[in-house]
Amino acid sequence: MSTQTDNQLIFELSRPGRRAAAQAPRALPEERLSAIPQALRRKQRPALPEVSELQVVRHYTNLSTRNFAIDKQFYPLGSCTMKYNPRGANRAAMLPGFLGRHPLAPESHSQGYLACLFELQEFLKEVTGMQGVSLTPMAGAQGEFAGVAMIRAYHEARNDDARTEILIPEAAHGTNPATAVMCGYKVREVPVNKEGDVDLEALKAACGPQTAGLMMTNPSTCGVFERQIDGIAKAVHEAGGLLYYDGANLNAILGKVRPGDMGFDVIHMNLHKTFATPHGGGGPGAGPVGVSERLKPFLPTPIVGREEDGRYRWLDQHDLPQSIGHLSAFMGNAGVLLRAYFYARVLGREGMIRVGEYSTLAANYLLKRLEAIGCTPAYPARRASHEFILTFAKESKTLGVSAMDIAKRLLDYNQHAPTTYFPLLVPECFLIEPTETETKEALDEFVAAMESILAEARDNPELLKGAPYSQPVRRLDDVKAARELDLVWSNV
Amino acid sequence: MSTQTDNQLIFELSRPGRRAAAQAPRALPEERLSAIPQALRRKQRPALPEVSELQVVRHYTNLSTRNFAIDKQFYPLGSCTMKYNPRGANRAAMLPGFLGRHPLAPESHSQGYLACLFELQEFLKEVTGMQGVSLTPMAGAQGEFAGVAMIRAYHEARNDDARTEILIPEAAHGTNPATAVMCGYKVREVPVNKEGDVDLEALKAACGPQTAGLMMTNPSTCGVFERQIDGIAKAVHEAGGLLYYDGANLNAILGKVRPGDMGFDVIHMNLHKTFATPHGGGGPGAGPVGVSERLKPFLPTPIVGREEDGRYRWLDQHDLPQSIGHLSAFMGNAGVLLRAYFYARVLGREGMIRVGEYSTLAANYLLKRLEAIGCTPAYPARRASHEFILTFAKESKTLGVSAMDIAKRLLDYNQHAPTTYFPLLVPECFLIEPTETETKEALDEFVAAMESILAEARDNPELLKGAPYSQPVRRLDDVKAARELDLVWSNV
Amino acid sequence: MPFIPHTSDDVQAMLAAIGADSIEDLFDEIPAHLKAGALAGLPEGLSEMEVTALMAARARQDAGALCFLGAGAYEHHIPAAVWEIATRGEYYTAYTPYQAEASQGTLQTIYEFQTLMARLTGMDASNASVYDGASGLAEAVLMALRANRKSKSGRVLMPEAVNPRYRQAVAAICENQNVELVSVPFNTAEGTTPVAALADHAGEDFAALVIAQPNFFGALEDVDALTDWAHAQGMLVIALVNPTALALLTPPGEWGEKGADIVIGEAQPLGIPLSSGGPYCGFMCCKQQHIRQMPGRIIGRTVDLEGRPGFTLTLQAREQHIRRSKATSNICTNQGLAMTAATIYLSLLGPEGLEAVAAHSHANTQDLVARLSAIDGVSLAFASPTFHEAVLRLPKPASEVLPKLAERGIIGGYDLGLDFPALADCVLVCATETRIADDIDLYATVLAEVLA
Amino acid sequence: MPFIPHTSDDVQAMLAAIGADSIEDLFDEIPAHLKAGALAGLPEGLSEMEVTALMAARARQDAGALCFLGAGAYEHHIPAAVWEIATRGEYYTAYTPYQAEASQGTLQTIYEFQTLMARLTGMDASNASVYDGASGLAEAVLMALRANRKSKSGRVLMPEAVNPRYRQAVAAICENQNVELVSVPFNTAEGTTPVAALADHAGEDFAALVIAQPNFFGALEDVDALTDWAHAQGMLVIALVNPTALALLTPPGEWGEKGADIVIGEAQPLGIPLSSGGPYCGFMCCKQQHIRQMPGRIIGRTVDLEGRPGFTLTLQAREQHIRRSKATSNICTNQGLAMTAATIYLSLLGPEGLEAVAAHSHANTQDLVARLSAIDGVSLAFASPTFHEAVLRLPKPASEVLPKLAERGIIGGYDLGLDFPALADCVLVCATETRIADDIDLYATVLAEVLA
Ligand SMILES: Cc1ncc(COP(=O)(O)O)c(C=O)c1O
Ligand SMILES: Cc1ncc(COP(=O)(O)O)c(C=O)c1O
Repeated sequence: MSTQTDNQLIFELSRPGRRAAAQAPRALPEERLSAIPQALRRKQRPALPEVSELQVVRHYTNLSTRNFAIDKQFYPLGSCTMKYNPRGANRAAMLPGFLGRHPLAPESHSQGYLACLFELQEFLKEVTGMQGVSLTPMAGAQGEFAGVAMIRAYHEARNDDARTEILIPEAAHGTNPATAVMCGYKVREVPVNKEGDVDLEALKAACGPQTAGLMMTNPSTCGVFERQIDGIAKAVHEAGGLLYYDGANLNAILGKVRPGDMGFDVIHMNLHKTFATPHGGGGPGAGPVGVSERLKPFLPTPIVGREEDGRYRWLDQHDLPQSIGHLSAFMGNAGVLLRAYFYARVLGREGMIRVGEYSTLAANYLLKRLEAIGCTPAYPARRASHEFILTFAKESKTLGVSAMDIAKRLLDYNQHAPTTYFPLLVPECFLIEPTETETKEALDEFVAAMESILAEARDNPELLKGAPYSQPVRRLDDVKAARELDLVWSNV
Repeated sequence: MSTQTDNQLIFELSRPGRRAAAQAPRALPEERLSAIPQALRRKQRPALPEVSELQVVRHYTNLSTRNFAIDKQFYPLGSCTMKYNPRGANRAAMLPGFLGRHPLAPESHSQGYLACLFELQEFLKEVTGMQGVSLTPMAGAQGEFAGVAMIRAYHEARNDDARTEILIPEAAHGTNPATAVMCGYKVREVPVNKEGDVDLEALKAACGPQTAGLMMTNPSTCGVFERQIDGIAKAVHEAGGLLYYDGANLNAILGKVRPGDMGFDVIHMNLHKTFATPHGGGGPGAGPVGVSERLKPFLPTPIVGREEDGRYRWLDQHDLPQSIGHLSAFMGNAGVLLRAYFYARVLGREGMIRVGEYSTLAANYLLKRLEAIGCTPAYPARRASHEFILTFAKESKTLGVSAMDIAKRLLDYNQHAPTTYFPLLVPECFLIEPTETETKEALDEFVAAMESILAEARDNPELLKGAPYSQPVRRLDDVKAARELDLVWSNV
Repeated sequence: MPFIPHTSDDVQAMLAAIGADSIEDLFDEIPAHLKAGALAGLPEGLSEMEVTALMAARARQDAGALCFLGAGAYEHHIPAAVWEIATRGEYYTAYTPYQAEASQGTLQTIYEFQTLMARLTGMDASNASVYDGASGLAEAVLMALRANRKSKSGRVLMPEAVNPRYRQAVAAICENQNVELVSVPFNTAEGTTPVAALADHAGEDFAALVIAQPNFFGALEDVDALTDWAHAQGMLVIALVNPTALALLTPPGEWGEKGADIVIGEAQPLGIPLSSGGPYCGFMCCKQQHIRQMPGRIIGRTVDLEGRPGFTLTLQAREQHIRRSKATSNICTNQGLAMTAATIYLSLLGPEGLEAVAAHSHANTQDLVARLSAIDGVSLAFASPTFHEAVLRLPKPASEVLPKLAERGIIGGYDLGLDFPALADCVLVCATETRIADDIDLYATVLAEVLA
Repeated sequence: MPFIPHTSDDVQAMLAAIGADSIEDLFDEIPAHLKAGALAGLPEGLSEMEVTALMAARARQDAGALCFLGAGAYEHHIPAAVWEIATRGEYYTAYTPYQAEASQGTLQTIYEFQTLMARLTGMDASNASVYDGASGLAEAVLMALRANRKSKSGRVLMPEAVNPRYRQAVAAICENQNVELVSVPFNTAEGTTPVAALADHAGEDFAALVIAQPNFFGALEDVDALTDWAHAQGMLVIALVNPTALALLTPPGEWGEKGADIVIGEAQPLGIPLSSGGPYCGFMCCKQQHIRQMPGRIIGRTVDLEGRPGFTLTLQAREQHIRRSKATSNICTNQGLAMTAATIYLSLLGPEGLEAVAAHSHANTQDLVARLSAIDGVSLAFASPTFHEAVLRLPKPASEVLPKLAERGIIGGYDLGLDFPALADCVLVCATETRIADDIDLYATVLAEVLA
């Protein structure tokens, strides 16, 4: 009944000669372009849409409403820390003085911005227990890259060049092995035991002169705290390797345990998780790296330094000749860093500690409530960290209902689905992370939805397989998407 | 299936002790309040909601989605000019320098703002053909008030105090008679003929020494241009009355005919219609008044004047001792005026003329298309202005389907309903105003929806009576709302 | 053609459907001699970029001063969420909610606003906003005249300690209906309106007494005594209040024995920017028995065909679009978006937060007064307790001092000489929670220099 | 507790459900000696008001200069609608669209972005963004190494006229995989990379040649000749382009006989603010045959259970979350919101609008160069045609001149001596459509004074 335009593409709205005229500068006489050789000129205008301003506003406003978002729904995606993104951070980062600053503006015209960044560096050192921080990586994965590249640079600087392997627990996030390979390493997976801890004996066996380092997160992606962290650190360090901390799960321990104190040599943080900057439907993020003393010379540039007289300046290759270098054209996702700075200032010391506490409280509460209605925890003997894993292996076997079916059905209850099928080692799993910013009522509603869905799964499993029913589209055909690639619109 | 929270009231989300803590200043020790006598202190805190920041953001974000809006739908409300509200105007009016300016800031700190207002005054004079403008009225109705108060002040200044009546065509908007009464006048209605023109003979008969003035709009709320405007003006003026122009329909004639040239003595403009400022779900608007030479001394204050040296200053009671005075605490809806200024500057001379042209084109096109699918125009022999009237008297009689039923059913087609049952003199009517900013495709979609609904009306009239079906609520019980008043929430 | 989507093909097709040769033909019913010329007085159109640059330069011109003005408009912190949500297209570009089913967002928001204002003021009902506090006071006066059936005089008692700009607006709006506003002087030592000042009028016929709390001088009136006196005289009480102050002060619904009858105020302090004076948002509340005399839009909760709760315009028989010349007011468009902002603001602040804002504003003003009156020749003009404004007497006319402060980037307050010749050496100053200690220090330093 | 909603009742109820006595108990699996201390190095928390005031003061500190810097980041007019829509909660606070049915808004937006970029570049396919242009060039180099199956050398030809910051990032990212970047000098008279400069490498094994259009000096390369040469040598062509320039210049898909193979660029000029360097948005396009070597997210159009069209992540077997160590890249989070902004921007500008922006930028730069090189001792350094940047030779080292301009509020350009010792007296200047005649006049006046 709703009209055709609903999900038309912007290209379908186009009509030759239509324009959003207020946005276009006046056309110039062709002779003002005479300096550009005709041979280099485009023959035909690109087929961008020709639409009015109202059409654009209406199209993208309506499109946006076809999204779930933290601002609208509970969004308990495990490992993603979908907490409230303060609107105040957005306003502060969008101040004209910040938005208009050219990245290469002279330091004389950058002291305000540099002051924020310098302080953010200091705050991150303090909460992680590391000795140096560079804010430049543009997402978690680039932070990982920077971290592993520093490990490599460290070994190379010591001419310790037999180290060709990075150890990674099998539960790790996909970016970990992908990063190791991008840094020229081979990946060796380390098994995880039934309780979600690393198999320490296997790890010890894997360590050796070929070991460049170990990448892990703690609490791990199993949603539990790795209790043998001391033993792990010892094993790796004794083999001459370094310890990398994937900070995606930092939210769980913020203010409670510091990676630096656990023996990690290098860490990246996902500010778009722990520091509440928005995900924007896929990005941008920011993945600052922190390092122990011995890795400081290798930090990626630029970094903000403070002079004796209190003035701030960029530290670059001149100051850090051993740096792994520049990872972007300028210095990373400044606007994200400013949002994180805002958040850090509002939280302050006490607030940071509360993040770890209340995110852990919420996860353990939700776990217990879900267990009580019949869900199966993957690690029933363990405390949850800020997230936890359920497995629907039983439901899958007995009812033919998969974790994906349950996930899709949750959308009909106006609940975003948790992360599904990750980590890979737990079959038919949900990784659930409620965060500290959701009310108890929101958690209870999720439990109620799950309870209702489990009943549906018993009474009418077909219902779940057809889900969702309430969204703009029913379940999508991923196989067709990959087989019959349709990646750009063609009018024909 | 969707969760309970969907339309809970903000009060229902409240829990004792919950806070959006980042928004509250630190609590002060009670002694800092000791200067306030205890007897004047509130005994109990007001029962405002106690909710978290995320809850507020989520609640009002979700609530907002339960609205139709120009940014999402075609919204052809007659007499309301629901055209595109440029986003650039919002950004310009929200510039920190404008937002932060105190209304009583000294002129030395107000030259930027005053320059915009002065120019807006000049622009409005030019497009209306009037000799003086005051921007201060805060909506159309307050502009009407100012206009009629000036008429009164004019007669009083001439000691012409037998004039006790305002003439108003029966098709007029409700604010016209209400305003006349607020200004201490009696209202005398003037009939409108079958072609939508004022009954000139009746008007002449009604004119006399008791006539203070006539309020009308042209094109009228019948959606047609009043062809006898010269005769009307002559009749009223000869009786010693003044002519008031309700500028709600200015969009139709912008750049084509000027009220000043038609003989009007005073006019208000709805900037929230003709000048594209947003309606905000009911306001704010701005209703500047323009006057002919003889009413200039009576304009409401303040007005912006320009000194010889180019500096701007406020003109107030000192400068205009005969002014009808101040209509608000400061000078009206500044932020709306700045948006209108933005719009006027973007449009410029040519753009203003195009508004009248293309809004008229759209209305006449839509009228013809609707006529072709079987709709009944109220004034089939007439050109449409920027709007036109359909009557469903026939459908009502033969099918038992009312204009309201059709209106509600349109919502299911994702089309906002036109204005219904106004003007009162046309039975079962729609007043339809498409505006110049909607595409031909949007108009065609509306026609398609109407065609489909007319078919439904014939085949299944009950369907229409139950409409809408696609909205957050079905049709609401207005009678119960008025009988069992529930105007504020009580938790008990 | 900015904002107009029609291509020349569209225009041809549309004209063909109409059966017209040109757009000009569509204006053929207009007498030729009335056609407008070229609008030569208007400039050429500009692009969004050009107009934005022009307006940005002008906005910058006016920015940057440190402001201690209140006098009816107050700079409070506005949470970023307020306007980021209020300017969502769904709120920003919707019309008045005439089609209730397609406007539940706006309607529920208004219902929540009505509830918030009723709770803050201690009254039974609220409308959906009037234009601003000043014009709203005029509406309140007219409402009182309708509601007080016993009074025939058309007279209302209006203390001089009520904001003079409000008094002017009330006069401009009400005098057309022959309403008489009778002044009540203030006590020049206290800056308040004691019951004694009303004694002369005992036994006379007035429809209502206006009580401002705090009054224009920031001073706190003895509202209980004033209310009881008015009620004893058969007058209604119109309370004019600052909504922030209500977090600390007795709500009008609890004034005296029976409480105020009508409450009016300016919601600007609740999340609405100074913005040169508007759009602001008048709020208006009343006792249940007067609800049918209330002007403006009112939203009611009802049910739909399936019995689900929903919201709709109600009591429309008071409004101009139904009752025309018999309406309670001509108001149609109101201040919807500003009302939305106030609703979000109050939800974010909550009872404790609003109290903290009020307390900081009070305390900062106390500090400001202490710092400034420590300067030679500067003193507090009135003895009464105040909320977040106060009157300081200077050793020179305010009209000499304030421009010198302005030159040095400080907007030092309101020159009371503009309205009260006897107070020509007085300024009304204000410090909300946004004027922190450093700001106050700076003002004190500069004022001392300017007066030296 | 900012952002945490739990009341003490909530906490008690939650602990009871868990069966724990205190929140601290929940951390009982953590070895005691690892517990953190008080975080003494962090400041106390502040309110939104306080942090906003602090950051606003800092932002003001950096504002106000007139900037003629380009060098990879360009100030264009950004229509207000772009960010008012992009920051709607639905776009701003959604995650990566892993649940396709609940993310059609983001997914369709990406599909439209992919189409826009493919059309602008003349290529077959696009991804959903990479971090920025520089890191994206590194990804393009790695992609070319995978895609060019015939080449075994791990070597890529990298002209010196490519933005030195891009070259640095490519080196930092690629050298871990032993990629060798072989420099190609530029012609010092022309500021371009002629085919002649490549002649030495004819017959050698390179996986790809990078061609920047315009190059870092703003100069226009002979892209057809370069492309054909590279293809003749069995190399792939990586085009590094400015998206605004593509409104005027031959799209990479049409370079030479066969067109470029991979296109990379920085989408920042398309509606993304300067914002100190980020978030920006790398865009990446390729020919159909290389699509499976593309890094990053890609959206495909498909159908749902009922046959309705819809959008979903596709070709995920290239990505880390599926393929882990065998993925084409480790990229996960990308620049989604900036991509959304670019999509809205291109829709608003349309083909004519983007062309006009490009034309004005070119023309203003021409004017700027003419005005500045009329000053004694100032001259154009290179003879080649340029797009919207150009190199001026000064009579003094740029490192002396630029700070003096900055003192007078003009950020005069990029000091090429930082990267090219031979160009220490050269500045790279830029004027987009936002630098109007008055701005250019002011620069010329001030530069003349500074050099006098
Ligand atoms: C455990 C873990 N590591 C690393 C990453 C990668 O971070 P990003 O997506 O910011 O590149 C993620 C994000 O999903 C993650 O969950
Ligand atoms: C014809 C006419 N006159 C007057 C008005 C009143 O304008 P406002 O709502 O701005 O007070 C309107 C608005 O609906 C109208 O349509």
